[in-house]
Amino acid sequence: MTIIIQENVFSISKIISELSKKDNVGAVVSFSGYVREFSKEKKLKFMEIEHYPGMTEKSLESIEKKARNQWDVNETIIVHRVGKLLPKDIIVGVIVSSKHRTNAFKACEFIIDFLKTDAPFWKKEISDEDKVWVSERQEDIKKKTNWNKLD
Amino acid sequence: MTIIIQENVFSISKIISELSKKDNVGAVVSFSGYVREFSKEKKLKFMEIEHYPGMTEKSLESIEKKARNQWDVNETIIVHRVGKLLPKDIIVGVIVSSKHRTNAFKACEFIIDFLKTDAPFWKKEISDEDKVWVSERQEDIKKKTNWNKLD
Amino acid sequence: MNLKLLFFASLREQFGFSQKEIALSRTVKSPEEFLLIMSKESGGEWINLFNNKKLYKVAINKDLASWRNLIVEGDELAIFPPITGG
Amino acid sequence: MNLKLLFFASLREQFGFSQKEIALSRTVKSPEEFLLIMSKESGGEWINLFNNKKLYKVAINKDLASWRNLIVEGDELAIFPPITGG
Repeated sequence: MTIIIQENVFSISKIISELSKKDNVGAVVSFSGYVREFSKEKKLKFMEIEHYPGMTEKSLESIEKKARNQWDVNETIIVHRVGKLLPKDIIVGVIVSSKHRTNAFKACEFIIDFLKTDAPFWKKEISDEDKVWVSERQEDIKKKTNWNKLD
Repeated sequence: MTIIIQENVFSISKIISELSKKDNVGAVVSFSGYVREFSKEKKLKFMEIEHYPGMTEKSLESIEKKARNQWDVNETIIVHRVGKLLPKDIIVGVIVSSKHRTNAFKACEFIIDFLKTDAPFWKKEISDEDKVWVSERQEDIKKKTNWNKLD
Repeated sequence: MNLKLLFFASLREQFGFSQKEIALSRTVKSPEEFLLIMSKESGGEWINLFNNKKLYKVAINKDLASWRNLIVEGDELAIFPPITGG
Repeated sequence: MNLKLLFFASLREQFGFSQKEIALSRTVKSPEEFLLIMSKESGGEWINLFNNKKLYKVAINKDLASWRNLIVEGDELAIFPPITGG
């Protein structure tokens, strides 16, 4: 398990290629999230991401552990950026390697779904018109609830 | 939709980064499959992948269309290698971009699951002991059946 | 009773600080009771926050908690709007 | 009746060819009937294949099909073991 919170941009590619070179890897699944240029018809100038240092790492470690308890995975890497981000910038990467693909798919989707609701990050969107804190997506809460049903 | 069958190695990274730069992309999910060093306790020397030219493309196009009918995705890229591959080499990449992450996850997993059972590729594993054509995994058939139940 | 209080995102902006050591004149047993005391003693934004606490989340010592979870001397209390990372 | 026949993987190795134009002395209606005729006329490996056809897959004109699907003059018939790509 590797958890990285940083301001700088990072390369999903390098992570995938490093994971794939380790022993006994049959599958790597990666999720990467990007800043979209439009939010509710408003053209974004930039985004600011704030987090709660310490709790972020603690919550991501606990999410990772829950994933690992359910699916047989080799390695997991979670990288999340904070600070000022521009449209099309990468925000987050979740990369999971495993022997067989289904475990990597499930663990990767589980981690990003719980990151969305339980890891303390907050996004602020700055456009020409206004600056607004992003509000939670009902869809995200529903997805988390669906995983809990499977437990 | 892009479908590529080739002998040469390819870079998942480059594809992800290209997809992420297009408009309106919030999420990219990638699956990459690799040659494992061991198969049933035998150390692999190399693998040979054979395919049915023409049918491969036709079946992948049909799988991609089915995925697109079910989930709102932006772009899909499927790359599969044929010929001689060494342990740890990349075999296949499925990369899907979308506005929201769930669609990319579902479409990517659907495509690789159906590729495994419906796209005409065959693997032969060459070790010091023998040369054997890989036999189908019951797990793969089960996964395909599970998708069909959801239809 | 001493607590460390943290605000994030919109609450940080509203209250004008991100963290503060709080010395309460009495002991409180839960984040909810903490807000009640603060709204009685300091008023203003605190009354608002107490009344709208369902719109916010609370963490005790960096774990998500509920408004009625137990808090003790020295705890780190964080209050923030719903999480929107990823 | 003329058919284009393709074999892949283990079948290609067993039969020693990957594709062949086949001119049948009579018309067949399905891949199953094709195998039956071949096993009667050519014997050997064909008998084996006919008897074990449940272990193999068939495609007609590059679409997965069943052993009883209709085939017509000029069709491309491919026979192969289960797919193991990805």
